Amino acid sequence: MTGTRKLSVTGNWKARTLTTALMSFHLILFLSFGAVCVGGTVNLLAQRHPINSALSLIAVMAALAGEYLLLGAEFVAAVQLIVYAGAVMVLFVFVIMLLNAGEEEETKGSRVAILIGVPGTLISSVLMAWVVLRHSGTEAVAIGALPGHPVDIAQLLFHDFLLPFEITSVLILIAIMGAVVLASKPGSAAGKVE
Amino acid sequence: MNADVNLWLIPVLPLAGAAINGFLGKKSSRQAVTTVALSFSGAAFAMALWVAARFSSLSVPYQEFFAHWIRSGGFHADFAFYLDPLSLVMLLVVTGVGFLIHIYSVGYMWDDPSYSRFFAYLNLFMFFMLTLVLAGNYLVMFIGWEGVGLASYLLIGFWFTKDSAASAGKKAFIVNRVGDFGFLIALFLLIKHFGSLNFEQVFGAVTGLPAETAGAGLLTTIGILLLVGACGKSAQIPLYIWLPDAMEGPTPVSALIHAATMVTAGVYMVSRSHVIFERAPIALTVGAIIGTLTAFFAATIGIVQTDIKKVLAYSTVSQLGYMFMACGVGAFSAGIFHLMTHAFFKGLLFLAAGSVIHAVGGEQDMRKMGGLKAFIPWTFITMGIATLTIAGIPPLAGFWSKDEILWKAYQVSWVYWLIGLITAFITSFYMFRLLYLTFFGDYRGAQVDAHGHGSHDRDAHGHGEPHESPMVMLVPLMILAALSLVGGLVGIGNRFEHFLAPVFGTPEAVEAASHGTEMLLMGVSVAVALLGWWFAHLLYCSRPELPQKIADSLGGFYQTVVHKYYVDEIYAAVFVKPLIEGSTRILWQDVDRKIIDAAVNDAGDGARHVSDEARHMQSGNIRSYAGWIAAGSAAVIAFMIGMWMEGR
Amino acid sequence: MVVGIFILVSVIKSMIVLLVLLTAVAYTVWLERKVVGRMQNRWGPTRVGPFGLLQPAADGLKFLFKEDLTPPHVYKPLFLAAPMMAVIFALTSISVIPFGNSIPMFGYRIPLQITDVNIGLLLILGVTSMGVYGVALAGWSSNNKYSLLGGLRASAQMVSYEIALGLSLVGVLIQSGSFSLRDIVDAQGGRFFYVIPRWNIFHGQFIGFFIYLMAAYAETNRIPFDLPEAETELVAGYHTEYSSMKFAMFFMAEYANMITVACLATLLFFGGWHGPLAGPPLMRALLPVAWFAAKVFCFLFLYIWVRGTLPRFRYDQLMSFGWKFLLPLAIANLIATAIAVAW
Amino acid sequence: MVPLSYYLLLGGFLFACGVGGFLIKRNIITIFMSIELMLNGVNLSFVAFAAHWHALAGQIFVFFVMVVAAAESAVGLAIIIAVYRTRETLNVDQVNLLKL
Repeated sequence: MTGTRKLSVTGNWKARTLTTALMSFHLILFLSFGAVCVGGTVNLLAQRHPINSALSLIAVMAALAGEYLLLGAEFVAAVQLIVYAGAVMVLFVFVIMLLNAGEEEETKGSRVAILIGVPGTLISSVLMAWVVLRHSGTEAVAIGALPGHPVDIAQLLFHDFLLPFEITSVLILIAIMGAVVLASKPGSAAGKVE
Repeated sequence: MNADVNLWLIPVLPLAGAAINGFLGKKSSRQAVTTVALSFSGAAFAMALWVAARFSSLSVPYQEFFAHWIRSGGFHADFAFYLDPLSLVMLLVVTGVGFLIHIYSVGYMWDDPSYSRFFAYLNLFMFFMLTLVLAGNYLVMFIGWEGVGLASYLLIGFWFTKDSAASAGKKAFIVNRVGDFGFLIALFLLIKHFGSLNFEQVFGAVTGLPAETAGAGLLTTIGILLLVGACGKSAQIPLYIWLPDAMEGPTPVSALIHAATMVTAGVYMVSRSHVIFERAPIALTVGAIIGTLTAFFAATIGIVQTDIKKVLAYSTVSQLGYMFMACGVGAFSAGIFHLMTHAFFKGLLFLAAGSVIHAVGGEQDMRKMGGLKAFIPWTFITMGIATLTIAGIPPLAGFWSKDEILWKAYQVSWVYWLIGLITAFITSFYMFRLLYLTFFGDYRGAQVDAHGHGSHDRDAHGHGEPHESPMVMLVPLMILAALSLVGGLVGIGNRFEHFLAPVFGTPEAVEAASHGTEMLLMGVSVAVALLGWWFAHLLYCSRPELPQKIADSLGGFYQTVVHKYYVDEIYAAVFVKPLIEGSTRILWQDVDRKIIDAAVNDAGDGARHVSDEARHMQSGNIRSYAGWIAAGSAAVIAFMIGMWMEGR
Repeated sequence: MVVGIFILVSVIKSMIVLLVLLTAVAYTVWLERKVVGRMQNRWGPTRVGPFGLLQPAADGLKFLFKEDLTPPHVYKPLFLAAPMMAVIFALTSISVIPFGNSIPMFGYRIPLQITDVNIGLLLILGVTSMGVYGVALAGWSSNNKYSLLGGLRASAQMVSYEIALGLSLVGVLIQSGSFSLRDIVDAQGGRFFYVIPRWNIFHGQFIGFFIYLMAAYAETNRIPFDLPEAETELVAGYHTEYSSMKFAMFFMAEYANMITVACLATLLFFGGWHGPLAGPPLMRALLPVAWFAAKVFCFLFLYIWVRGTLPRFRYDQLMSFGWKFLLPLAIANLIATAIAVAW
Repeated sequence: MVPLSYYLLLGGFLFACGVGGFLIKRNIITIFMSIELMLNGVNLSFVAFAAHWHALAGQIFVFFVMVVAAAESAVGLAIIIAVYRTRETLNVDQVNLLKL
């Protein structure tokens, strides 16, 4: 996933001569990452053991990081890897390991979910896909169309969106404390944060 | 405009005192409570004196903006204060008399367990009264207006464990509501038609109205509604009934609130609105008639009362009637003059009465008094001065102010004058009757001991004889007596009127021809007063058996008067009972129970039945919820796409 | 066909780097055995080749030819995948590490780096953070209590220290204003007072370096933070059930990670390839690579030295050291740097 | 050149599969992962739109989504642990009462 960035960064190569070749190259990369995404997603649903689902999700996320790179969002790609794949999913795997979650049981707890929810989901998906395909046109997204340079992102994040940013930091703090309190055994010393 | 006067401090000082005593007083010593109460009210008085001293250097009217309050569209009302000669007079009366009564209360209330509460209320009253007096617009005035009502309610019901006191407080409050209703509607009309409640703007707008339309409809309506408000507060017919009952409160309260200051708020308000009234002659006439009738009517009731405070209460109503009469005939400055002198002598009368009650251990019935002048000489002297004053014996204060009113009334119509004169005679009579019954003759009361009046037993010291009050009570009496003696002198040569001229306009030059008439009328009224004195002397001093005979001979009429013309009973039958019956039978049992309650119950039952069916959707299974959400979002998306397609 | 040339060059560079890296891994193992041996007053490997220099090859052959045991009751797919993941992520991160300036060749300037990404540092962080999966899944899929404990410890430890690691780097990032490793190294050229090199460690980042070093040791599961494989408690931790080439993969991954971390330390705090230059142009072109290698060697030696010297932490000490000491210190360092830069 | 609609379709697919996973999976952890999948689908659309409109703010939204997702997963997994501790099951079909 790192090889593609080389082209837009290295000054030695005359980008002008590359464009046509890049078109197909770009599409190929998109399709391969997309294939990983789709495959991972389907596997997530198909697998009955949560650890397999978790690994599929990690694959999806890594592939999505590749898609972000294609879209020129390098920083988002890196954060996707670090935060999602590297931290959030580790947490999932950790919990699966901790609780020693076994295979899923095939209980029939909800007819509504199958009889109403699944058709509803299908209907809305088809509708949305139809709208996207039919009406949103096929404007191309060029490679490196958006220089998602960390400096620009920092400017937005720490200047224009400073207040939301600070609020999310408070949110994170609250979430940490909530997690500590919730996960601690009732009455144990960990409940009262040492 | 001198911004350094800091007018706002005058009301706020007593408020601070009230807050301190109200919140901390319970745990403080009496000395501390006394210090706080006296220092804050004294500071307000000192400040008022200081303002008065600087008054000539101020540009009048002096206005002080304090803070924005309501700003809604074009309408705005601010916390603003307003000082002109009228409010200055009121300011001095309220703070001065108020301060004296504070001092007096220290002695009178010393043994009461709720000492700090009393002073908290008293200071609170001062705050609201000063707000009322200094208000720069009708809305701030209304705060004070309602606030003094509240303070009055709290203080009438001060001994709230006593049933009669509690219900007297409620009565005062409720009757006042009727008047406040009129006042409020008048304010709404002012807002609607003049877009403001600021005195200056309203009066400017009223003055600007063309003369021919001015008197018509609107101003008359506003004037009469304002009068209704004033009648409630100042105890005029038909809303006077609360004042005699208000005597259930401690005597200093009766002196301060129900004689000297609060009840005169109506007069003050009418005088303040004189611009409106001067252009609403019908309203003025109504005011004059009400005042005259009240003066006469209350005086007649006063004759037969045996409770010393009740006599004074009816006397107050009667005197307030005089003031209304003055306003009604357009003699606002005479009304205010009488207001001021009345504050002195009626405050003195009540305080002296309090001293008497104190002396005889809580007894208020005059038939059980008598011969007290030997026991309590200072009280007797001061009360005697007050009686002479109210009776209108020259050169005491009451003479000047009452005569002024009668003279002005005569200029408008001799009817007012005549009734006023008769009232003056009755006043003189019942006041001297009070004096004779209380201080002359033999002591008819039981030995003063612990069998005092119910909750008044704080006065019962278990000693043998009536005794003079402590100095802390006597000094205010003496000061007020001095003021009653000389207070009228400010009115000589129309000085008072000239002082108020910036407010009410320059008095017309008295025609030389009528000067003789004035002197004649003066003589007549003095003669009438002396006649009343003589009559009282005859009945209650020389030949004490006569009153009973007269009463017997009058029979039914006497009974009617003793029962205050059955006004309370009539009101009960005409207003109160239908109200209670209607509320109980129709509103409660029919409307509330059968319609409102039933609707609520049916709604609840319906909701429960529907929920009973619908709760099956709430299976507790997350996936089912998700299924519903998915189906719902599908519907929403389909709908939105449909709308979007239609819009294309 | 520029794309072709580009791909060709990339492939060649990747192969060279991979070769060098694996060799380095092998000889780091040799070095460790040698040095630790000397520290413990013994010889270390001496029999295979001169100074035992062929020992790594012998080890490799041994791993290859050993029987590949797969115990029953393991979760097979992950049991197989875990060592691969470990080694893949360990090797991937080397791809953005620059070893020196670009050198002219065939009319092009070839940068001595597989690829220069302007978020290179973040990418390394991302990839190393993925590395935890190999260890964690190996521990879980082995279906063995020692392995599971090792895996749990590893994941908790690596996730915890990653925060301190990332924060310790932010100071450097603030000073150089770029995520690109090449830019960061370029910013360290020059000297203070003609004597002291303008490396970040001499440029106010000493505390940052200290935090980085601690966190890096924990990230690579090296002594004194080698709790996931603590022999005395957990047999061999997460790779208890592994043998033969699968075990070798974990071994390679660990040493490859060590090298990556050492490279990163060199680049971020010790001026990368900067050093005194002299001699003909070719030498001037290659000398920086030598400087870089020398610095990396120092770090690797430090690793081994520490291993020979320090005892192991207890697990709760490890956690409280990370969360209660390193993390606050890293934040303080970050704030101080930010204030200094802003001022 | 890849058309915008491809990215949107991919994002939509991820989202729909997330919803589907929520509906058909019984394991509470897997359901939770489905939520993350949905968020990822949305993130992809954000980035694609950001690239399409040349507005970097789209990427900022992705950061906020990630922050919220991280906070959510921390709390959510803590809740899962607490639930497992009291119910000793991870099957949502058996966790349908508020009281034990």
